Amino acid sequence: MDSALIPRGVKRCPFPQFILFIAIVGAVLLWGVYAMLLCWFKGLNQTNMNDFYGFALWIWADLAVIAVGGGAFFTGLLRYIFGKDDLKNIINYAVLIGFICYSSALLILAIDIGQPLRGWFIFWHANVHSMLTEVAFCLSCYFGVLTIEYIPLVLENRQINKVPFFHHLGHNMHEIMAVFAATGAFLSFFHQGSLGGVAGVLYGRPFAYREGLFIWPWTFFLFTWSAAACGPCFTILVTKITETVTRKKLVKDTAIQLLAKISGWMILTYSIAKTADTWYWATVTVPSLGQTLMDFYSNNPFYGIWILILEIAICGFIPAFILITKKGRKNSAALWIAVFLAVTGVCINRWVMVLQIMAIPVLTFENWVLYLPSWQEIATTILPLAYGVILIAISYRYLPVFPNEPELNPIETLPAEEEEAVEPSVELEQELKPAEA
Amino acid sequence: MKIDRRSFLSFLLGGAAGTALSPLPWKLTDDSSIWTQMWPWTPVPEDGEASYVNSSCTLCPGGCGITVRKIDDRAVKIEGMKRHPVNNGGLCSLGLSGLQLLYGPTRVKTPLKRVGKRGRGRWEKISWKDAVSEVAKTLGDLREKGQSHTVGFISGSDRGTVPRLFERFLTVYGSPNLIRTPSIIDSYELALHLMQGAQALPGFDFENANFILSFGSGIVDGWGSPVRMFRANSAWRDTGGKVIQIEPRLSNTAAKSDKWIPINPGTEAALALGIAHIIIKESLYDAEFINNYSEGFEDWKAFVLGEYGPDSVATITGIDSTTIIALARSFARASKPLAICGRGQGTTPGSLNECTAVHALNALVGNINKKGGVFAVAEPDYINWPEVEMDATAAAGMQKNRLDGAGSKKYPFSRYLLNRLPQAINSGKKYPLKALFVAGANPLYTMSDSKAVKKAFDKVPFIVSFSSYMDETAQNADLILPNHNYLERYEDIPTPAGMPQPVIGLSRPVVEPQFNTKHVGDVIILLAKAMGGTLSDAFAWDSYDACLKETMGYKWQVIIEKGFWSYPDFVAGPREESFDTVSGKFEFAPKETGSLKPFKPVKIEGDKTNYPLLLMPYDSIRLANGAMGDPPFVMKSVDDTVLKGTDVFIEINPKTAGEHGLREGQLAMLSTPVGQAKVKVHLFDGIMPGLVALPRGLGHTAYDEYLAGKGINVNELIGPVEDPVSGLDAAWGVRAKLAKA
Amino acid sequence: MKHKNAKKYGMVIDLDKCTGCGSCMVACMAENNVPFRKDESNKVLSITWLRVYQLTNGKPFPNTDICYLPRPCMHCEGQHEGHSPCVSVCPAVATDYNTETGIVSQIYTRCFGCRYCMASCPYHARYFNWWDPVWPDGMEKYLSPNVSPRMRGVVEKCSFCFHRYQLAKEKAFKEGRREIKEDEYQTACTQACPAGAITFGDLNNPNHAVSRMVKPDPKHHGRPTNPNAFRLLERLGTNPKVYYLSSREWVRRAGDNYLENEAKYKKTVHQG
Amino acid sequence: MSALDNNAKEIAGDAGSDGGATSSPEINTKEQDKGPAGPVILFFIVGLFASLILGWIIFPKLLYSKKKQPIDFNHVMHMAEVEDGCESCHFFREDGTYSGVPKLDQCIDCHEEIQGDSPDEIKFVEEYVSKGREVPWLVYSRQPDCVFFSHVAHVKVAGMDCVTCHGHIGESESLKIYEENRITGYSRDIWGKSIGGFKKNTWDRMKMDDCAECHRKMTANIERTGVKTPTKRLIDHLVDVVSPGTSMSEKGSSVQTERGACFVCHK
Repeated sequence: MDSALIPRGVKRCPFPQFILFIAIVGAVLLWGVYAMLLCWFKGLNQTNMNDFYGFALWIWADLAVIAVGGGAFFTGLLRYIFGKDDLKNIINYAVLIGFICYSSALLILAIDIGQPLRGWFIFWHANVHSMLTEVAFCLSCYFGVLTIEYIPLVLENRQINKVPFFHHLGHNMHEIMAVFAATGAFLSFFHQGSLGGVAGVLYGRPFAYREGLFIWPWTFFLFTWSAAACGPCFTILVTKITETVTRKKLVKDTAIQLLAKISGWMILTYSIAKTADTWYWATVTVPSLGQTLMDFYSNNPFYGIWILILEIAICGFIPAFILITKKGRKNSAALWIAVFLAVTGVCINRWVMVLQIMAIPVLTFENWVLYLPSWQEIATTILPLAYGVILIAISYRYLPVFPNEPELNPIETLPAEEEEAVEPSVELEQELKPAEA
Repeated sequence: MKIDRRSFLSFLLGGAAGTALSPLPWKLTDDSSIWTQMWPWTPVPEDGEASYVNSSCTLCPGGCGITVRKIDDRAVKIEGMKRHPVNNGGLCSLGLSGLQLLYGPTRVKTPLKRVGKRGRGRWEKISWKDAVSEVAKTLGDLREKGQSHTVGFISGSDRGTVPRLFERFLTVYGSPNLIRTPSIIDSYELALHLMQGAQALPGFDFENANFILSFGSGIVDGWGSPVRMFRANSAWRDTGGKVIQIEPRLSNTAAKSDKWIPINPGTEAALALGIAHIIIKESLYDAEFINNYSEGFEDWKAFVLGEYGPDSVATITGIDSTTIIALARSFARASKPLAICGRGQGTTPGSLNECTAVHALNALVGNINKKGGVFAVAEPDYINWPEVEMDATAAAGMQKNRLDGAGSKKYPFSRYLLNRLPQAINSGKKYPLKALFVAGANPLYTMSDSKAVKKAFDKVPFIVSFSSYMDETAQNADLILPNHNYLERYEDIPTPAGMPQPVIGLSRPVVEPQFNTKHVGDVIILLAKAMGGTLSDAFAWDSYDACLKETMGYKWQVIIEKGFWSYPDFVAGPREESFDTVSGKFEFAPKETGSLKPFKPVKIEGDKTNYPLLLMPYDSIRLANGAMGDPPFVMKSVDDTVLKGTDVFIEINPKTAGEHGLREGQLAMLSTPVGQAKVKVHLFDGIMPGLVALPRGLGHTAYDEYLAGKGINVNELIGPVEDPVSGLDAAWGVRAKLAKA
Repeated sequence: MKHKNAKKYGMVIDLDKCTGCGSCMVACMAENNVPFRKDESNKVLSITWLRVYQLTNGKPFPNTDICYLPRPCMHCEGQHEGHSPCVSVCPAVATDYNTETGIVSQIYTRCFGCRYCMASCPYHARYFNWWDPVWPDGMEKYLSPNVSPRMRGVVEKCSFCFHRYQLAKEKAFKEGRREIKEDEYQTACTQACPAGAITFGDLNNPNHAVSRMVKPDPKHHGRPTNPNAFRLLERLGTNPKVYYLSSREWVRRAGDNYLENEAKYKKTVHQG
Repeated sequence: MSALDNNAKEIAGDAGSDGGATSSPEINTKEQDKGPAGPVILFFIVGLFASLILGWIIFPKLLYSKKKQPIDFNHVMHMAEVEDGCESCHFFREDGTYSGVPKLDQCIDCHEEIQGDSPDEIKFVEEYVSKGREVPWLVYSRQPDCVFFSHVAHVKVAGMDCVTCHGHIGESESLKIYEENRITGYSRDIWGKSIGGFKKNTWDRMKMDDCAECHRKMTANIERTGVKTPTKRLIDHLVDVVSPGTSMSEKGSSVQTERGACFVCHK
């Protein structure tokens, strides 16, 4: 049915099966859209947020998707700026994942604000002192960059590419992609950092306030660093999942291994930095404010010290050690575990830097307040997930996301005569297909 | 021309460019955000000219002066009146939220007549004319049958022109059954009557006292005139005055006091006598007063010295003897000591023995009718209406005994015994109550043992409520004749509770009546006129306003300008003239009361084996528990350790809770011999082990959704206990048990 | 920057006098058109610009003690003027620090509801309008035209009754004065407090009661030198303009976090 | 997705060099461009103009509804009758607040009886005065609820005249049609008659930016510390446009914007 749209040289499931899959995920998506509309029309009373939890699940989801979406900028940086050519085989997918993550983040932000129709005030009436302003600007700009990076891939769709204008547009965009990658990396550095700053500047909240060590807020660097470290892990994770679902090898091991190795070292250095930061905070900052480390990790049923150990030791050092050793990252199971732990780690980090801050009482006469998201919050948080799956499915089906795929999955039989009709440009297309052309 | 895809695309591009260059998208974006700033469903208060009207608050007997800010004809804020003798600018949360009552959804907007079964909440609107003639007809029929005495009237007050109109009406009509709602004032009036021979109100010169010995009185919990008490309490902070608070629970007053002495509940009288014991033994008393102005001191002395040694008192009260001795000494040695009683807000009259014992302490230090002491404040005598002429029916009716037994042989000194009314009706021993009028009171909520009260009300065939609001009593009435709200009507407010010098406040219309309501005074006058005869003659005024103006006479001009009338040259009479007893002196041991009998604690309901705990109601200034319920703002100020959702919390000592296996926030079933209720547990270190405290003021079934259905009305769990001397309700608690729910 | 005649309005609350009666809360709600809902017992969803907290010393019976602490917005000055925790974080300049009065404002129509300011405020003085404000039919009549009712989806907080300052200014202007007298501008809670526990005025004026009561030390960001005075979370460096007085040591200590066995005012280090 | 994919006839992996491979599409493009170039541009222009007309002419007509005042009013005639100019009717109250549009009370002195025979006058007396109903005037300059505007500060302290903001309404003989924004409910006079937001006179618009514009000028006049060169002024202006509030020229009381603090004009 849709064979004309499917890239050459690859095999895709039958259309009805595809539609069924999209329909199922689409139902989840619609559930999310319904919750979103509820939030827009009835207001944020649909959530379980409250005056203690002004920031909650959504802001966490925002921070988390941007952190794991950091794979796009970091892979781009490595590929285009540092010239790691092996990564050309995964860069398309990294960009796609980044695009999904950032568009999701923007969507969640649009739901999260109490007055969506005034959302543009953040640009028009911008307060240059606010970290959130920086986030909004960089986020939107980088989303623009990701869109520009994603467009050439879309233009490579077999039918679109037939239109000469698009063909050339795509080609020329490829030519200048390094510029965008550099811009993206620069923007990413700032907004990942300013997202860290969002928490780090809260000097009224001792848990968030991470000062000392050269510069303030230190979370600025930690966030950028952790996104650069764990983002590629998410790219690997999603690639692995995609490979499992499609039962195909889609990306060459060289790319994965390289990315994993770089990630490993990044995670290791990050974990050391994070430990140092935590140490400084726990021994200098916190006591100066009359509190001890354990004040933040006890007297409540949820946020125990285990969360700190889980975040830094289990989801920091362990994946780092797996990924920096050749043996570790070559072992498929170990790689799986490592990237999973790394992604979990960064998500936990974002979780505590949003929700634990809110949970902890600063006034001595207030109590810990715990929070459970409402179904509307959960649905709207799953919404981007469903949207991401759909976009990946469509992109995978119709776009040459994985340049190695035909090579890694040669097709034995050559039936199907109807393709004859579109002869003249076939070869050209094939030649142009890889994004690195 | 063929329009192909490219042309169409080109058209779209041009359109996009043009749109971007036109104001349309930008103006729409701007306007849509402005729309959110002006959502039509968010009200915009209309601006206008600001003005201020002085009036008096009548939401409690405190009598604060208020200044209402108005914008054009809307009242927008109530503030305390500056330089008012009671509150000087301050105001309590209830008074501050009065506009929520004025404009609130609980107002009864027009006269209503019950349709269907009583209490079902189905009403039909009727005209004032029909309403008045219906009441007149019912009353006329009863009177014709010679049953005028079967008409009762429950009023929130018996002072001032409006209650006096009720009294006048009943007198000419022929019923002795005017009943005032009870409070500690009843006990104090009795004490003053018996010990000083005075028919007067108790007045306390807190402003000049510097050592307050409070037997559980909620000085900052709403006792007396609340705002005045707050001010006095703050003044003591500045001047070094001391407050000693004696009660089993760490109330706000206890927390604010200089010393909190927990005491076994219900043993306050013993402590007072124990203190007297030390003072007498150590000759710390005011000999001048005792010798010249008292009678029966020797008898009383013998009694106190004999029975109330510090050790035996320590056993009774649980306070160790050294504390008692120290307390007695510091009280007697203070330059201006003052002892007061009445638990919490003084909601219940309590034991008369206790009141006289505390009053005797004041006498012991010569603190009667003296600066910084207790005064017997005579009613301001501004109401001088022509004598009524009673016809034979009226005279016959007035000869009948009161249904509540006040003034009877058993309780000769008491004037009103509302707590005995349900029992009198339910037992049917005397005579039935055929019609009941309720004004300024909400007995179905405020009277203890709700079930019995409800049963009694069900037996009264005709109930008329004058309430401005749909309260519990109005809800169960047959006819509601809604009074103007207090901000829509004139009314005189004679001397607020506990004031040592007489003041008359004036409540006046701040805004036009918002609904089809009528001043209750006008309704009484109309009713009298409709009934004709002597009734009509006794109510010759055209209207209530005319009546009030005439009554106030020359004071009217001043009161209308200043908002209140005070007696600046008021001086309490010399001590020689203070006492109107047989002896002309202060009676330490009035024979009639048996106050020389050894102390016996009030026997509260329930046995210890089945009900191991003690339940005490407590009063909070954030919970109105009288005729008025909390308006939404005040409900908002109620802590989440008092009420959460619809669940009320009991306060319980962690130790006791541990014994019951109860944790913070857990649901539990609280049972008493009177009733049971589901409550939540709040662990509170400040309450004596073995005690459970429940706040008054919750558990309303009427009023609006902001108040109704939340928590438990403590009156459902506690019943009245008759004081053997006064017949007043002396219950301070009830035995209880607690089980996990 | 410093202005001539710049005021620094602040508040002193005497906790020895405060009885926890809640008048200030209600006066504030009535003055500022604060909405209310059917159930307000969930305090993390209940808009109370000024909230009265109950503090306990945690000791068992009979040594228990409680104290009430009214908490309006602290109008923090921060470590350099106007660097309050909330003002700098607002992405749309919906909250602002006024150097003429020292008041932290909140502009409801500018706010788009990101709630970053709420996350930044350690005092929980900021409230979000989770619901549309709804008054029962007829009750909107008492709404004051001097304060605009807030719509759903924006943050609100105590303004030190700034509209009263505006009205006082207007009156002064009409009478040909440029400055207002000290007693012309009072907050609603100050005025209503039956215990007279709240004092409000210009901290820059050394003769005003507020200054005399707490004796702020200008060298240390106005830290009180009266030993009975304290500010909430002093060591965070928020530099609040609301001071508290208490003669009880445990109450003063409850105002901030202290390490065990720590002396009262240890020199703290702040960076800003 | 494991089912047989029958389209996949091309063997992948034969991607060769890309040299010279783009020739054929380029030719295609050129051929296509030559033919329909004219109509394509025409369509662009049509689209452009259509949307411009829509945005500049039709949109404002749709956006605003026109409302007639309940009765007409002649300012000129009244100005001739009174002694104190505008303030005779639009006066300041004792407490310094501004009375705004007169209430019936002020009119009643003269209009107890019908004056003259204009139908509006007859309607005024019969419909409003004798019934004691206030006239529901539609106020052209009504600001939203969030705005606090102190007339007394501008008129009494700053000595401004009414015309600066309200224009020459005092010289009008009849009331113009009131145009109401259908979305916001505001009078059109706030945004200004020009849909593009352009203004010629100070009174043409009454948005916040217009307040700010004047305030900037006035502050500059009052607090001028030195004469600015045109370049400096230009730079300041540019800085101000690019990043509002960062210009160091005139600091206001707001820490964030360094202009006047928000609370000065908002409530």
